[in-house]
Parts: sequence; structure tokens; C-alpha cells
Amino acid sequence: MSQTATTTETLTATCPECGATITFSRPPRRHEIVRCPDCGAELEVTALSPITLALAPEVEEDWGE
Amino acid sequence: MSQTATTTETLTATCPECGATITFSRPPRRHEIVRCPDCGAELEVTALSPITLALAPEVEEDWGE
Amino acid sequence: MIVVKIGGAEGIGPQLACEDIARLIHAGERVVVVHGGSHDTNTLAERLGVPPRFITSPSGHTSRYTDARAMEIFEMACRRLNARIVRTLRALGVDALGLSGVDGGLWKARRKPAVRAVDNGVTTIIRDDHSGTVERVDADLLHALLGAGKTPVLCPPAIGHEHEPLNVDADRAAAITAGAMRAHTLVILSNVPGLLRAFPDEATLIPSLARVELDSAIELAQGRMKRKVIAAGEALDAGVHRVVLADARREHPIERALAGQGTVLA
Amino acid sequence: MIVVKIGGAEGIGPQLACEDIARLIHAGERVVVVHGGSHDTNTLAERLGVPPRFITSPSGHTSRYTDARAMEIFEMACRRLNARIVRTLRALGVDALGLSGVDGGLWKARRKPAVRAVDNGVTTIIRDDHSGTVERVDADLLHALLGAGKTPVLCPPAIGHEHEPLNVDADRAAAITAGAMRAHTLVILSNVPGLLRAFPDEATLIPSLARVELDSAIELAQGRMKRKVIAAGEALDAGVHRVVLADARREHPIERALAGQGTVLA
Repeated sequence: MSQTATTTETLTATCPECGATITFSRPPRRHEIVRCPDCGAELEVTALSPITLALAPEVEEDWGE
Repeated sequence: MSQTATTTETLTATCPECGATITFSRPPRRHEIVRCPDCGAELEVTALSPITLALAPEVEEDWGE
Repeated sequence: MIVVKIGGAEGIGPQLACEDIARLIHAGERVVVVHGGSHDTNTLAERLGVPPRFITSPSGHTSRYTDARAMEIFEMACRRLNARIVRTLRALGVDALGLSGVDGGLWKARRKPAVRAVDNGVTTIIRDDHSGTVERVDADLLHALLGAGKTPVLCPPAIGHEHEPLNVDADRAAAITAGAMRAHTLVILSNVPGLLRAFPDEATLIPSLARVELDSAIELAQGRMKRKVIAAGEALDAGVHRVVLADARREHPIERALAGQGTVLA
Repeated sequence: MIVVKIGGAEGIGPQLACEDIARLIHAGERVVVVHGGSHDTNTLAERLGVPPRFITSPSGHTSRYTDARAMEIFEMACRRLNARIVRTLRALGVDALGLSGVDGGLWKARRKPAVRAVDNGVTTIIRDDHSGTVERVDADLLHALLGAGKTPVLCPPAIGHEHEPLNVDADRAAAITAGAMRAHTLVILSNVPGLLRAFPDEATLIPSLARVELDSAIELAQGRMKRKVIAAGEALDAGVHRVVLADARREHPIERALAGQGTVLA
């Protein structure tokens, strides 16, 4: 898990896969999925203050009733 | 089934078993069980205006949950 | 073969009884579980804004007034408790399978066309109460399930001659099921140690009773215990060797009962 | 052996399908019935003041957000519909017996630790959704019940590895059940004539499809039909000879389906 300081103007976090800095245009939702613009990894916002990212779990399509 | 006129002061009905006149001290409830004072038969109030009586069904004790 | 009636009353979760049942099954015993749902039905009825109503019979028995709407809630509540007991047993390694008395015609019951209810001293006839008495148990179905390695967990309602669901007393349904399955022992758990000579003084527990003493012992029974004593008599009459009225609140409730703790009727 | 999936959608009572099932059974056919409970769950949830919530997966499937509370209501609603179908069949002379996928470990499912949901363009991971996929069917149990002369009527939930109840898609559960039972035919009833080339124009019914055409045909399917097409493919892959997507709204829905009316996949 990588953490980052939340500056008042821009919201940034570091990609746990490639170390790139990811900038958020709006405050993300908890558990939101974002794609790293550099390495393309799918990441999950696991915490908000500070924004913490982790590799998003692989999930196969499925549905209940 | 026997019927009877409901006079304003007393409420009476005729016992379907022995023909005796049964006097009610208060207006009975529908499906109420009354015993004929003359022949002792168990009767059910099947209608109210006028009061109509019929032999009460035999019912064995039982209960659900 | 043992039949265990788990109490449906307030505050007795099924965990303790299920742990004993799991031990018995892992030791090779065959068990059929029966339960009611009175408490669960009341809480669900309140949740659905349909407060439960009760009937008191001329001889003082209180039971649910089960008209069509109450039956729907009763059925849902029993099934929900059934699912909870099945899951609890499965988590303890028991291959439990839930059935209501409607399923497969397990409990065929005779509906009483009319019941008598006493209300403020007035006795009336009620005709839309969906209550009845179990007359027949599909023992072959239960043997087929036991043969497939399953532990049946049974609950009301039963099914009437017009295929309608009927509220039946779970203690008496357990008794007739124990007879039909030629069970050696029927254990009926509840929130008291057994039949008390002077309820609620638990020191007055009657340790044992012979069948002949039973009919007079009914006078001692209070509230729901009355029907458990009657159910015990019916089980003995149906060939069950031993019925134990035991305490559901303590650890190892069934093992204690099988060891003779509670009121043993034989 | 035929497996029939009765629709759980709004407005389709089980009577017409049950009448056909009764005729099939009286003619000597063996039938396993499967149903869902989506509509019933919504109405019960409203009644209990817990409005249902839904998740849309990234590929556009909508399903119920089944957290613990919603699961309790889902389970009750499915069981209530199950009891209604069992009673309807029994009144038609069929010895029907209801089971959920939890009972006897009938449907063992793998829970998805996480699902993805799209909400206003934002994709999030949800971890407390109790949904899963049926992986194993206890065919021996169903054969034991059929052998005892019973007609099984099956419904969600299934049971997870931690013995927890799981919301599973009833169409796909019917498909894997049909495969496990080596059923010749799986009939899936719903409130449309079958797969339509241009929904909702019922004149564009696709009469038949080969297995190879199925994957592209999924694009044509709208809403809940998507999963029925996928279920059909899974049934064929599991060895079922024929799957018919047919119309539940008309008289003799299953006889028509068996005669090839609807979308036949083989």
C-alpha cells in the first residue's frame, strides 16, 4: 500500500505498481477503481485520508437474482 | 335454525333443540356459545339481528404453535 | 434414532443444542430435529405491522389465532428459524436439510373446522383458524433422507386435506414423528429444567414419571409445558421408549437429557 | 428428466406452469422445478421498510445488492414463493417437496470476494455482497427424492464455503442442476416469447440457435434475458441436449416449449 500527502489544491497518490504519481480531479470514493495513467494497472482506493491505493482484485462477471 | 323478535327491553331466542325461550341479559356476540337453561344443549349464536341459534359444533381440544 | 425438539421460545438460541446434535451424529447416532417458531413469529409479525393475536381454549391453552394472514407470517418465521438451525448444524459439520411439514406431505394434518376460544369469560366458535393435528408422518421420506446422509430439520406448518398449510403444535408433531420413526428417545427442550411440581420453583423438578402418572401430572404443568406433557404421553403411546423434558438453557442440554437430567418419562 | 425454471418476475403466477408440470408427471416424466424470487423479494423488502438496492456490473448486468439484511429478506421471499409453488403442485396431485440450495448442501457455491459496481460512471469494489456462483449440485440427494416419488422444487439461496447463504442466479443454478441430473431438456420460462432479435418486438423471435451462435446472440439479449442465454450455454456445455427459452404467460407454457415453441438451443 502506498500513501501520500493530500495537498489542499490537487489530490495525488502514488501508484503501488510503478511508483508514478496519480492526480485526482475530484476526491475519489472509497473502494473506487482507478487506472494508473503510466502503467495501466487497475487500482482500488482503499482509504481516503490520505488517499491509499492497492492493486484492484481480479473480479469475474457474475450476478445474483 | 330458530329466530325470534328482538324486543327493546329483553333479548330472547328459542332453543332449536327443545323450543324453550332463552333470555339474554346482554346482547350476545356473534358465534358466542350459550347453554339452554332447559335442555342444557350447547348452542351457537349464528346471527344477531334477529338472534339466531344453532347446535354448537362438537370441538375437541387442540392448539397450534 | 433420537428425535430432538428444539425450543422456539424467547432467548434460547439453537447453538447449544446444535453442538450436542453434532456430537451425537459424529458418534454415529441418527437424529431428526423438530422445532417450532412461536417467538420468531411474534417478532416478525410486529415487524410487518400485523400484531399477533392469541386464542385461549376453554381448558386454558393459549395458542396463536392463525387466520390466513397470520399463517403467511407464521410460515415465513418458521422457515427463517429453520434456515438458521440448518446453517448452524452445517457449520458444525452436520449435513442438515430443512423441511416443513408441507414439503413432500411430510406432516399430513386434520384441520379442526372450528375451535372454541374464551375471551373475557365469553366462549365463541372460531372457524377461520388454520390449526390442526398431525395425523400422518411420511417416515419413508425421512428414512430416504437419513439414508442419503442428511439430518432432517423439521418445522410447521403441516398440510391439510385441502393442501392448505396448518399451524400444528411442534411438540406433538415431534411426538408423532418419533413414533413413526420408531425412535428410541424423544428429547423435548424448553426454558425450564423439566416438569416442576410447583412452578416456577426449579427445586421442585420431578425427575421421572411413569406413563400412568402422566394424566394427573398434566395438572401441575403451566403454560406451554401442558402440551409438552401431553406430547410426551402421545410419544410413549406411539412406541417411543423414553421421553425426556429437559433444560435448553444449559451447556450440553441433550447429553444431560440422555443421561437422565430433567423429567424422564418411560 | 426435465428441469423447468419458473420465472420469478412480476405478474407471472405459477399456476399455468404447474398445470403442465402436473400433466408431465402424471404421464410418467420426472421433473425438477427451479425458481427465483426477484419480484417477491422486492415486494417483501418494501413491506419491511428495507427498500431493495441494486448493483450494475461493468458489463451492464443488474442484480440485487445482497448485504446481510437484504439476504435475510431474499431468503424469506424465496421460501415463501417456494411454499406457494409446492402447494400449487400438491393441489394438482404432484407430491412436491421444496428445498433451498442451502438444504442438504444442494447447491454449493463459491462466493465472489468482491464485485464491481458502476454508479454514475464511477466503478467501485463491493465486498459485502453475498452473491456467488453454484459450483456443485448434490445430484444424489435429488435422485433419492425422485426415487421416493417426490418432485423437488428448488430455490436460492445456495450455500458458500463458510456455510453462509449466497444469492445465486436461479437461471444458472437451473442450468448446472440440469447438467448434474443429466436432464434431456431444460425449459426456462420468462415473460417474453424467447430471445428476440429486436426487443421488444415479439415478431422478431429467434426460433433456434446452435451452441456456436450463442456467444454472439448474447448481444441481442436485453436485461434479464442476458443471463438466461448464458445459462442456456452452460446447460448445453454440461451435457443437456436441449434448452428452450419459452413464454410463461401463455396456456400450456411447458408443453409448447417441449414442442419447440420459443427459442430452442441445442
